Amino acid sequence: MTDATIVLSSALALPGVLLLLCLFPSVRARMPKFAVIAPVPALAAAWFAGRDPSIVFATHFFQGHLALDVAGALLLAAAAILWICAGLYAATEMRRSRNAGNFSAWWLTAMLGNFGVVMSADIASFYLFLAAGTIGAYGMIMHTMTPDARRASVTYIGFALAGEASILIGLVLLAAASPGHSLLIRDAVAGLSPSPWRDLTVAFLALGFGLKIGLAPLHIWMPLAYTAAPISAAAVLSGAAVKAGVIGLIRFMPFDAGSVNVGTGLAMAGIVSTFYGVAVGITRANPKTILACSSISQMGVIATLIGVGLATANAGVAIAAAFYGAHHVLVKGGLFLAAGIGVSDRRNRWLVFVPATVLAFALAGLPFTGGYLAKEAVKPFIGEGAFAIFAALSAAGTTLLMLFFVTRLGSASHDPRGTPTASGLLVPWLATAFFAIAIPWLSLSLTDAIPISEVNSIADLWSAIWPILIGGGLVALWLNQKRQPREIDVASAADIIRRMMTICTSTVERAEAILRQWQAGSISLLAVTTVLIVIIATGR
Amino acid sequence: MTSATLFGLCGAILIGLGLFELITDPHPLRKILGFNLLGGGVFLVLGVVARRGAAAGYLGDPVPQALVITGIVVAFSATALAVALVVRLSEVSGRVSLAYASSEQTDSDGAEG
Amino acid sequence: MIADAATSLDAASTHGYLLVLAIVVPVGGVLIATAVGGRTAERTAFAVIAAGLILGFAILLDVWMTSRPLAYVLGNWAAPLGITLRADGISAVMLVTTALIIAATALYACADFTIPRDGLEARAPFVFWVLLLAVWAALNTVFLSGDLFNLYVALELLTFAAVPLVALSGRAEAITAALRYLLFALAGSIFYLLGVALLYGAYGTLDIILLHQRIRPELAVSLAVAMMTAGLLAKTALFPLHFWLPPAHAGAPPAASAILSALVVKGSFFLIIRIWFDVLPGSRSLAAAQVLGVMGAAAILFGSIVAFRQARLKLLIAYSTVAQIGYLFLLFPLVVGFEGSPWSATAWTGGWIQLVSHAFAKAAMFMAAGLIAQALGHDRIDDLGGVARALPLTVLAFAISGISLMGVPPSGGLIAGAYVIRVMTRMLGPRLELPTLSVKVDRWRQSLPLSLAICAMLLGLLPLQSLELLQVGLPHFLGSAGR
Amino acid sequence: MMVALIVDVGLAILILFVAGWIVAVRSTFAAVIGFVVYGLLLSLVWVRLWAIDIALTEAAIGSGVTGALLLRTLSRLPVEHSERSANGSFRFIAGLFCAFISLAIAMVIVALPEPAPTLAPEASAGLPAVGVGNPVTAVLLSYRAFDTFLEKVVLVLALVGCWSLAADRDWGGTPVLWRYSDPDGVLKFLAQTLPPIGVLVAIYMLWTGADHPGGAFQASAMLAAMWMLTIVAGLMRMPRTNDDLLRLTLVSGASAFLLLGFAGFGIVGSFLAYPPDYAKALIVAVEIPMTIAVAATLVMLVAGPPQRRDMS
Repeated sequence: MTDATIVLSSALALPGVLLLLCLFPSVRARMPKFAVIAPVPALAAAWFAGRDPSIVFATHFFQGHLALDVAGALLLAAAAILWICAGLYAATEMRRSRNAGNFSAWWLTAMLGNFGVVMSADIASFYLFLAAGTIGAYGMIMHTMTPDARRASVTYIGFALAGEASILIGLVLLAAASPGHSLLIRDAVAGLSPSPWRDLTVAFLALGFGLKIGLAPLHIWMPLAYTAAPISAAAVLSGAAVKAGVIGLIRFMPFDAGSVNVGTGLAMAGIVSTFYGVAVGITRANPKTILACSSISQMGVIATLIGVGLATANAGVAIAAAFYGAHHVLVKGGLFLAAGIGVSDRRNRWLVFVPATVLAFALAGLPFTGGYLAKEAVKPFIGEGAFAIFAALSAAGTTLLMLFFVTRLGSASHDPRGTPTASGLLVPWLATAFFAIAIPWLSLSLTDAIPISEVNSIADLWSAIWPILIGGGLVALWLNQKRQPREIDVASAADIIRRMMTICTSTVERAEAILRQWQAGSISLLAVTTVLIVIIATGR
Repeated sequence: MTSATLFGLCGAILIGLGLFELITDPHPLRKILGFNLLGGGVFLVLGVVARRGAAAGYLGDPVPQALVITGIVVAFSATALAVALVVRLSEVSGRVSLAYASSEQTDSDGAEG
Repeated sequence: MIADAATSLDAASTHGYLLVLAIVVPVGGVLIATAVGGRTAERTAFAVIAAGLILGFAILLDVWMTSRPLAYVLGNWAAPLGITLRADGISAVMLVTTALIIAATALYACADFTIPRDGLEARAPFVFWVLLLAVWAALNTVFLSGDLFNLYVALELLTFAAVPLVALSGRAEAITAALRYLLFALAGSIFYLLGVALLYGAYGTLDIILLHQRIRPELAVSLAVAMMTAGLLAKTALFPLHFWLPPAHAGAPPAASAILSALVVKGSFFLIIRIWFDVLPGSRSLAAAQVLGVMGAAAILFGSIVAFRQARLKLLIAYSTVAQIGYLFLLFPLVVGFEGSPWSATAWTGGWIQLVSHAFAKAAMFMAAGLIAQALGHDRIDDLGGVARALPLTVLAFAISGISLMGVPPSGGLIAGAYVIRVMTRMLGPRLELPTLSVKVDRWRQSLPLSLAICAMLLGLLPLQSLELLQVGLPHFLGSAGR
Repeated sequence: MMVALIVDVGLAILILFVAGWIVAVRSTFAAVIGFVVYGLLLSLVWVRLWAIDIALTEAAIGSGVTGALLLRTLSRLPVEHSERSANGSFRFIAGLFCAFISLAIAMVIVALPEPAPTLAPEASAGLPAVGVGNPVTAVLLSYRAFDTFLEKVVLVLALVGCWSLAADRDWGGTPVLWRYSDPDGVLKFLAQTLPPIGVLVAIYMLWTGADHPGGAFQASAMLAAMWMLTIVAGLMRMPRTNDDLLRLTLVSGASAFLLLGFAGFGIVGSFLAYPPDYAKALIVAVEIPMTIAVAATLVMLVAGPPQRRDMS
């Protein structure tokens, strides 16, 4: 087991050590380059764990337990590749940034949190890494310090706090019900069934994780954050970091026992998000915002999948969700990079345009792309019966949205001089695009733990293709409308919520101003005394 | 009703009065007086406990009596320290008030003055 | 366990004298420092600190090794007539925590409170060194005394030691803060004394273990416990009784703030724990525990939000103390609510680790803030840019203690961390030119908050289940895992 | 019996009236005077509760020295500007809460158990070992000597805290007790004649306190009063606060306790234990420095922080 210890802990240790090195200003300045190699041990860990799932990859130090199963390995591998590619991209992107070192510190924090969440096997370290990931994301979103970025980061942290609070309550309830003191996630979730608060616990957790993956109507932060963040940050956030919520759902939902109420609720929210994302996305102008809306939609699919699994007590959805998620990691990350490069450089135009279109179709499930496999993986759960319609419609919607994205890609970069795109940007993008197509096939050939029936029949292919055709048709119709997409991507609800937050904090401040006075403080003493007297005297 | 209980009730009312003065009067010196009233009431309650514990030929339980004596000295020390603070405050700021004078807190505490 | 403790009332433990020394040595230091004054005050303090550290660890070791509380009967007068000193697991842990933090603070304070070489005594150093020892003596008494009235005297000792520290700077705001603190704390202790009087009136003893055996659920007990709890809450500054704390802790010199925030509020908190879990018999009021929990939760939310909005670093840290005190009170509903189940023991242990970790972290934060304020000449959060380059170790200390404040599972969380993040963003933030440092700060001085912060974080990594030390000498309420 | 109860009812009503007056009266000066009266009435109550020791302490310290302190303070504060008092609804709510708390306490007092638990038999049984006749003295100096020891430290700390409020440049200076022009020399006459008597009374109180009501605190208050008298009359100078002898005197009470405690360690094997044969002698031996120390502390506390400018 020492191998596992070394591999798993080094996956966290390298980002951690690099993060510590950020304390030295001279090293920090060069950190964007070093940060590229940080995910390599994690990739190795995923490779080892994924190759032979029979070996239990688990280790622990202090009270933290790390473990990696196939689902985790899938997500970890995809995330690690994205972090590497996006890291390369960031190294170029940040070349002219004044405080690139700080960006790297946040980058590494988010990475540490991302990997840690996937590998955590106990409640405490899971929460710790979840928090680290949120902090890192906050820093990256804020990086440019423009008013938009500040607004987005505040909105993000506000939602994240609410989500973490909900998760925290769920975790505490979970730990309380855990038999024999075990803080291991597996034991705690397994021991949940006799708990009288089972549904409550699961609901809190689902709510919190749902917020993390941007389910409607808790999605408001997502377009703001991804639009405001630097490209590389948006890529890893939308691709890798958001999967913290997915892995949370996979790890913490009691699939064996099931929970009809929460499962149904989650599935409903998922379905709404799937179509809401598309509907909003096609009214936006900024390609980054469109991609963010697509994320809402895709996470909706995953939530639907998990909700169905939870409602029907089918544990098989876990691996399917991980597989679907892993594909989304690379596709969405890659598309963000594409959005960043844009197509202004005429010479390399096709190097952006063609792969982006392929990826767009892949997301919709075009046969022979990785996306097709992903759709196949979820098909046994949400591809049959009434859900077949949902699957088809979602694929059509995805096609519509993604093709719309490709058409908007041209307008993304308004560089009048048409400066040549640096190869430091192009190479990572092409690599990501390649892996996005290849990794699902690769993983399928490496392990047989992913239950996908062999892909052959023409009917199967056709069932994948016709929604795409419909989507294509729709996009043609939509573009003919000549409607002006909204240039200002203001999520008005976000403003309302932000204003509400401001009102809340200023109310608290005003309350504090009152409580700071002797009178209010001392009358509180009397009130507390009275309450305690009454309660203790009546409660005995 | 025995006189012990009577003085006990008296102590209970003194506690209420002292507390009221401590809390409502804005003048710090009056608050200190309130604290002493309050202390007197509590000591009286202890004294009543002592009186009720008369036994073994004593007219009161000596343990709570000793506690009251210690308590009186402690209360005096507290009064001396509080009074010194009030005097110093008036020397430094020219005011005798618990409200903050500094600009950032004037708004919130002005109402108290 | 209770029977054990009761027999130990009569038979003092072999090493019981350590308990007397733990109180008497700092008191002796106070007396010598007051009598001789001058440079002796500082020297006495360090001599006492050396002795006190040894005593603290000796007591901890004894309790740990024997898994039995230490006891000492003063003057051979056993309870109920006399006073017994006792050290159970939590006392021992608090003794060591206090000794360590006092030692670090003293080292830190050397630079601020040196007595001039000409031998002429100066006000601030004299007062600081005397009161540092006095705070220590009072805290040790609070942790060790087994007698409710003796605890009252100890509480007052603590207040009288803490209040002048608040006013040490001599500025009008500091004096106002000290006066408010004193008056409110006095109200609190007199409430406590009233409770003591009622308990004596009902049961004729002040000894904690004897009371535990005699106490019954009746009106006198309800009132006494309510009054004592409320009074102590006022001294602990639990929301909404916290109004005196932020200006008091923010207005004191950094070394004093560290002591006040890290240790002094813990003294009265410790006493609430004593009353709730040692004095009261099995059936504690769950409803009342929940009220405490709700107040704690409100303190967390409220304190964190207000901390987030502060413009000054020291005030921010002071409000973070308000929030952190809230965390401590979550222990009540958890331990009482899960009474008898193993989770109760976990909550208990977690609560204490949180308390100790917060003590270290908060001391580190105030020290770090002190160094920053000294170096920059101000502590405006918005102007902290670039300080990370000027004082890397200090900022690291601040960051680590911030992380340990928000990261101690399972109680931490981002809610507490938002304000830490805000400060860190500022400190790490860009700045065109380096801030001009008005004072150069020694590296060794910067290492003090850093080492405290590291202690705080390491505590967060302790396994929750394996600390039976914290349960030594407690009545049975923690469920099966509690021994 | 009935007559006694009527007297008690009258006393209780009177004391409540005075307390109410202290709360209600507008002038702070009047309230302070009222407080002195309140202290004296409280002493009477203590007499009625057969707690003579407390009555003496209350009269001496609770009323006498505290009154002196408060009056001294009033003379140092600026002329009272009428502060706007708290608004009516706030006072009403506070009043309701206070009334509730009073009521709760009253209910408990009425319901205190019968027969009352007491430690009087134990205290009585322990007296031979302590060698004193006054059980209160036995409690203070033997059974619960640790309380008394800590309380001495409290006094020292209060004084350090009080001194800490001096201005930096005044540190080590001399506190100013009172300035009183004495054209007739009456005060001087009193200051010359009273102290010898006062000191004798104090010594008597101290000695008799071992077996009868009275004791160290009362003696301290008497000594303190005499010392203040001579200082105010200009017969003695106030000592400087960095005076070595003064400092030693101030800590001598607590230090004596500490030494006694360690002596108990060495001789009897327990901290603060007395060897049975010398118990009374040791108690008196401790009480002497304690009395002097407390007297000095009381005077210094009334005098306040050191000053340099007003040396005259």
